[in-house]
Amino acid sequence: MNLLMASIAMIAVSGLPGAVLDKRRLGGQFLATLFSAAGSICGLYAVGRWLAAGGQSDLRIPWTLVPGADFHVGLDGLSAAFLLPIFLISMLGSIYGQGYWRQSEHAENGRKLRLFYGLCAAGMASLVVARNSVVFLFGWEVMALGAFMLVATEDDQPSVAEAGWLYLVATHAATLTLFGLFGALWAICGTFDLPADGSKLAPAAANTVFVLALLGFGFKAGIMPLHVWLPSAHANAPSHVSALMSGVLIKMGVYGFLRVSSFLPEPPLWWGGLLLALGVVSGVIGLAFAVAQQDFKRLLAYSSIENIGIIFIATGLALLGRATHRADWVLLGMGGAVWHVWNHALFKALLFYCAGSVIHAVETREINLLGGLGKRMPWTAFCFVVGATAVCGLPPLNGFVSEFLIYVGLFGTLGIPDAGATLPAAALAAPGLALIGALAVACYATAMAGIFLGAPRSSRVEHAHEARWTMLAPMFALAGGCVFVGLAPGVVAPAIDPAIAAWTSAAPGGSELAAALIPLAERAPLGWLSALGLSLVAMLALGGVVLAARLRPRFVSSSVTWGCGYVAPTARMQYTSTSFSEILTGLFRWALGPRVNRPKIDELFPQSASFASSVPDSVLERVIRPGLNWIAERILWFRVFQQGNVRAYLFYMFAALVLLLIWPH
Amino acid sequence: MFTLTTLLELVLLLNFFVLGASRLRTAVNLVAVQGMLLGAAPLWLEHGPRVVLLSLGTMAVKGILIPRLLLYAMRDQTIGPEFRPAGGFIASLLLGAVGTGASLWFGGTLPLHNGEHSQLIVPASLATTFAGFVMLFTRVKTISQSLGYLVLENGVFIFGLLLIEAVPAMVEIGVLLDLIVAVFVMGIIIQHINRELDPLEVQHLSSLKE
Amino acid sequence: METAIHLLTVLLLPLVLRGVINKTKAAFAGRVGPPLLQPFYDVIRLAQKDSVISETTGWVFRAGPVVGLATVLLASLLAPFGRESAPVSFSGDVFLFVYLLALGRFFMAIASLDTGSAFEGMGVTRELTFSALAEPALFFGFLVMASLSRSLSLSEMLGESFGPQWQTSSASLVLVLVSWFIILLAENSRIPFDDPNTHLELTMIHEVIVLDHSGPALAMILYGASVKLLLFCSLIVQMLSPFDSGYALVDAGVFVVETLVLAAFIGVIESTMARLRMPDVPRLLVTACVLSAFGIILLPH
Amino acid sequence: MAVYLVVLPALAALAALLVPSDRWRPWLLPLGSGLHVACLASLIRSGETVSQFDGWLVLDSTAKVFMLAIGVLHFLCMLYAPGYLALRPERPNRILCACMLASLAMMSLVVLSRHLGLMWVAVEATTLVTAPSIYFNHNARSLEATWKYLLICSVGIALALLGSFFLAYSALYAGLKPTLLFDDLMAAAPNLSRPWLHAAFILLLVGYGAKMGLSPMHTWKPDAYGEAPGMVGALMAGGVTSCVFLAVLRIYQIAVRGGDGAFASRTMIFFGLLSMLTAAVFMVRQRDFKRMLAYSSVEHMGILVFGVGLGGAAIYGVLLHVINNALAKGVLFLSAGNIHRAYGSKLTDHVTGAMRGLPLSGSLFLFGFFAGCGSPPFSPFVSEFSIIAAAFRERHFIGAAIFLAALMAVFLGMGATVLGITLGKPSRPPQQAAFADGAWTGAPIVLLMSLVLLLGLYLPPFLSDLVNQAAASLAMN
Repeated sequence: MNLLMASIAMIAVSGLPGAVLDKRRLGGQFLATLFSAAGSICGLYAVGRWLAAGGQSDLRIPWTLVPGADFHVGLDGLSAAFLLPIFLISMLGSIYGQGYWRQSEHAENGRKLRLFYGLCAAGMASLVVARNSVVFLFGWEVMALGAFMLVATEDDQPSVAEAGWLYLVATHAATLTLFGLFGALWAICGTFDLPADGSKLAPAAANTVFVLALLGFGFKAGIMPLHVWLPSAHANAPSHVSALMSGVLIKMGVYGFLRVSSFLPEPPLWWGGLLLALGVVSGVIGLAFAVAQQDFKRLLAYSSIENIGIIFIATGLALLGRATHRADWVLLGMGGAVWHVWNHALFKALLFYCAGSVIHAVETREINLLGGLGKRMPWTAFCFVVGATAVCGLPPLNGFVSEFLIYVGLFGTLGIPDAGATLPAAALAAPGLALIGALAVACYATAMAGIFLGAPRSSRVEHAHEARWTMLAPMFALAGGCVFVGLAPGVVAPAIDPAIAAWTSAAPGGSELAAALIPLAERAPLGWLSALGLSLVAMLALGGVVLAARLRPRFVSSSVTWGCGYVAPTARMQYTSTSFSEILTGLFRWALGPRVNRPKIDELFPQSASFASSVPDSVLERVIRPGLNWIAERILWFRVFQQGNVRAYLFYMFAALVLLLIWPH
Repeated sequence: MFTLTTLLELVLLLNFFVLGASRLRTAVNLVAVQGMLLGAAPLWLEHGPRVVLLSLGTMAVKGILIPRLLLYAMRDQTIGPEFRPAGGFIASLLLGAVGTGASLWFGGTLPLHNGEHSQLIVPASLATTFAGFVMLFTRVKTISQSLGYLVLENGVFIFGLLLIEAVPAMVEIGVLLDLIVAVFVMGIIIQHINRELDPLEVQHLSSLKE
Repeated sequence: METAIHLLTVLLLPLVLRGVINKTKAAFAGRVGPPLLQPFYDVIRLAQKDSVISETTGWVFRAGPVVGLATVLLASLLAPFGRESAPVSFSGDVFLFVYLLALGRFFMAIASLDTGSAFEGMGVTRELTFSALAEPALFFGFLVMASLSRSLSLSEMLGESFGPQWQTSSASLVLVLVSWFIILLAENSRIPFDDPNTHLELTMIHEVIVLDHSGPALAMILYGASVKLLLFCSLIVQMLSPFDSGYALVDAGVFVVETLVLAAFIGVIESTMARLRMPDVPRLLVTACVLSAFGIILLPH
Repeated sequence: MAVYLVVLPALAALAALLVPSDRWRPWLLPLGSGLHVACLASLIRSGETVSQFDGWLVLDSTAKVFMLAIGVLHFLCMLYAPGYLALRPERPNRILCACMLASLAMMSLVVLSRHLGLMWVAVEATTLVTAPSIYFNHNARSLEATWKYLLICSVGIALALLGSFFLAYSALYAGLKPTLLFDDLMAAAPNLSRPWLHAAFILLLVGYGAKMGLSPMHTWKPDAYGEAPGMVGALMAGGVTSCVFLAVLRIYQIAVRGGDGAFASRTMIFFGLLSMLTAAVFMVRQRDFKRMLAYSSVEHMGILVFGVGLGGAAIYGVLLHVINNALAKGVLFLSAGNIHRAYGSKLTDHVTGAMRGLPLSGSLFLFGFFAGCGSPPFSPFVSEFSIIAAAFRERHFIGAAIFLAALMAVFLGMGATVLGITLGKPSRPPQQAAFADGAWTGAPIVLLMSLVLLLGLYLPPFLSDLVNQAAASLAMN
């Protein structure tokens, strides 16, 4: 446990040496990565040793700050499960930052970025091991402020400053909700301990705590109605920061929700149902938005919302399992949720790194200006294909494994393996998940094509070059991780069982449910999955060899693409991201509300015209921004009370005095 | 014959005169007279060298020093001699009357010690305080507002009479000292206002607003 | 022995099915039509030809057909033919089956987009959107099948004869059957959704995806598409056949005959209907979803 | 011994008046303030309660907490003063220096005095002493601000005097010897006459509330803090308002002991929430960042009064918040002063990109804003969180909900202005190189900010014992 805290401290300090050194030389940059990598490796070793051998998992230091709350950190299954992605992604991100955000190219904000990168990662790690709400809030806010400074790195561009402000408002709303949540918990349970004693919570109090937790942590996780800050923050942040935020930071919202929901007693059915509904809505609508985006980092951000939706579906299933005392559902639900957290951390970080190397090459995020990058950046294209296949949950890779568990769990609600209590309504989430999977295929196929395949749509692509090795190394590591988890799920499963056990046993009376939990590897046929995955890879290799033999230069003649005989195809004739998404945007018009400004041609010989269409975030642009402006307009009326007239000011005092005097006490 | 009650009645009367005064200079003099009267009031309540000294001091300050200060501050002012309250005379007078009535009623509700002092002290102090407030609400110019503050201060002083023997001298002096310095600073500021700001703006002094 | 029959069926039956469909359509049109084994000759001819590859394409274009074929073959190992269980069956293989087809579709899509022509873009957008609407219907059907058979393995789900189920929950089975038949027509680009042998780019969905492939790659695609057709037909045939003779060879023969009858029925449908307008296709697919969704509600508890 | 706390600064003020040269006089400020803090430190280390002039001046644990907050803030502001005044050679600073030190003396007197009359005199003196320092800029706007500050506060304090007399009379009426000594009043409280005590509490609350800047008597604050130099604003927002809050706290103690606790706590909670909501309302689209800081001060006074109204566990949070608020306001006002001088304007549409134009002051302003909004690593979080937790414990759920909603609304209003100023490209390079971040104008703010961060992470034992003792002594209901 002490090694873990030392590693967290090392990560926190990783940015400091750089901040001191001269901003021209690269010394600071290497030191920062060195510290961050060393801290992460120690952290990973400590968590690995704890998972394997158990050992001291509690550290309590007297702390006089808030009476009744001392510095109490601990390690249990749930914390360990969430620590692994934090350490892994922050280390890889720091290495990626070497090449992507070189100090010489970004002199004025490079040091600031590394300083807050270390602090943000350390904040996440400390909030995951926190065992009382004060330490949790410390970690939470250090992470939130650190992430804000990271998002606002290039704040000289107005869109970045706007994104930073939007993020800050959302995160502070989450923090204040958590103030209310932990204040209420302290008032009811009497102590600040985080896995609080749930037995003291009456059903009404448990419901309020659940709603507060869902709101507070939902803001950070980015579940659908509370997701407004996520797309602009991820799009405008530097890519390795977006990877850290999308891969791990929004998972802190999931961790917080899991931690609080673990000790709530007797969860009623509607909790699970609400989560399932929110998950499906976030998934489907999130992807509908993703398909319609023209900025590929916003596309990846909306896809993160979709994956958070999947995680909430799994959590909802687990909560239903606890409500009906079905250990099987809890096992599959929580197993699917934690596993998908890991998988999403792996492939989403990989996709954001690919996006980063593309931006590094062409300095734009517009898909409609790219195309044909596959030939100039072959390795990035390969990694993007691996990432895209994984994120859609397609078989040989890791995305499929966690969605497989969630499917088996959802079908289980029909009483498939054993005829216990059945909840057919919950099973309806399975087709929702299928729709999410298929939409993901549509979204990522068009994104992949728009960026890497076909002919270059603009001159930006000409001077594109492959990314530096410091950027490619983390990408290959993550791609390898996706393939390994996909092909050998049996190896990974044992690391998740302690998380499930920790989540179930924290509830009052949850221990007998926890006893009924069987290891994940026995419940799900992971052996078969790896066998079939390997055979698929073998068949692909065989087919590839056969086709390669038949495609040797002797048998191949190259020509222009066969556009049904059209001899002079130009790159502009290719489908752009808007045209790819035209049918789907039409189907989801009610949710997306696309804005299309078609040229109005009214004279006989029309002059030059232009067509532009965009899909702004409907919750933000149609509900929140106009709502807040409306309120602000009303509030401005109150300024009439401060118009500079001293006599009026004195009258307010007199009125207050008289009112108080005649107030019937 | 000339008991404390009649003195307080005189003070109440003066309140109305000050509210109704149309010329600034008369208003200042009236307040000076009121100050003199109040300065003398303690003599009725208690005897002894301390009290005499105290009342002489009060009369000197309230009756002479402060009015001189205000008149000095006013001397090169360009504002016209006549000064109309914002709501017009009748309105401020009516307000004054209503205020006196209300304070009489409110004074009644507060249980009075069956003291030997006149029953009129509490209502008189509340009425004068209220009159001070009315002047502060209705008058526009800085000089008249400081006058309003003075009348308010007199109201508080009247109530102080009840506690002549309770409140030690040192605090009494402190109160007087603060009053002097307050008016002194107000006078300086009024002079600066007249010098710095043009007359029009002086009327409203409302450039600082949201 | 059963696996041998199974592999043999997967090797030969698909192209025969395609021949039967073309033969039926020709018969309806009063033509003699191409010989029954024409698809075999096409595949063999294409396998020997040289290929013409556009220079705008990369390795993705070449990998597309391979992935397409490999995934479909692997999926065929999971689907039960006749009364025997499939060579590979474990609890939950139904999800692997569906997602393998999705993997194939994904790679075929990005392969065709690699050519960078507007026609492929048109085809891919339609293909991916419509299959996205088809997947939920498939899953609603599987929900019904799973709750009836109390298992998540395709073999147990569709393996036993459906005699008793038809008595107890015939309503939901009929609904699932109809919705799966619509999905079959959509996924394999049969007439109401897409005309397999049209050459007017504006109307094509599946055909335009394979527009730029040639030579052995095209052969792989053709054979892969036929196996996919067989898989979907087997889903429906397994539900319909109440007959269980107990002998492997006899059951396999019955299965082959039933599939050919279904192929003929598809040919009939294609001859009697015209292609739907493009906006109507999503509506039909959504009705398929609703049909199979009602299948669940009518399930006897 | 305790009286030195008052005498030392007063002497320094006189000395400041006598020193002729404008260049050397500012150095008297840190000297005087330093002596004051040194004397305070020795008093705190000695530990026990110091009482002089037979109970009129008492330095108990509560007084030590308030003295600590005011003393530290004043010393660091005075460290800032020479650097600032050096940049303003065109303004004679004789009156300003004298007023600064005199205000420290008067504030100490308010904190020490146990006699409500003496306390009243001291509070009136602080008003009169700070008025000229607001007028330091000598332009029309600061003149108007000073006039309004003086008028409203004087009227308020006159009401407070009437309230004190009511309190004394309530003792007289109850047959006791009329007294204004706090300890005697506390002893006699249960049998003071109820109506007089009730009226006295209201008058004193409205009177001192005006001086403290509670809504609706807060109207002078935006004008005064908006026009005063940053240093003066910091002293008023952190020092003067805190010591007047101690006066309100004393009166609240008497009212609760006197049996009027229910009404008193409900009024305090009402005034607290009203102030926070007023601050939130007036911060929406505020174009002047100094006026915005004034409304932030109104909000934090609301938090203090809300906490006192709750009582119980909230008292610990309130006492800690006095210190945290003083430090946080110091950071905000001083860095705002730097930005205002560098950009030559207070309006958000002229000032952008302060973090790039003025790296030190800009980032300190931004992190001061985070601290002010109660973000954890900084000290105001600790006090605000204990107040919220206490609100839940005292079952004031609606109050807690309004509290959180007001905090969010304030964050929205204030954040838009602060981020508008700090982020983005610098709108105009700082006027002269001289006004860029200097050592003397930067170091005090960095010290203040590090204190805010330190107290947010770790409370030194002596301070936590002090606050706990004070909370125990104040614990009423």
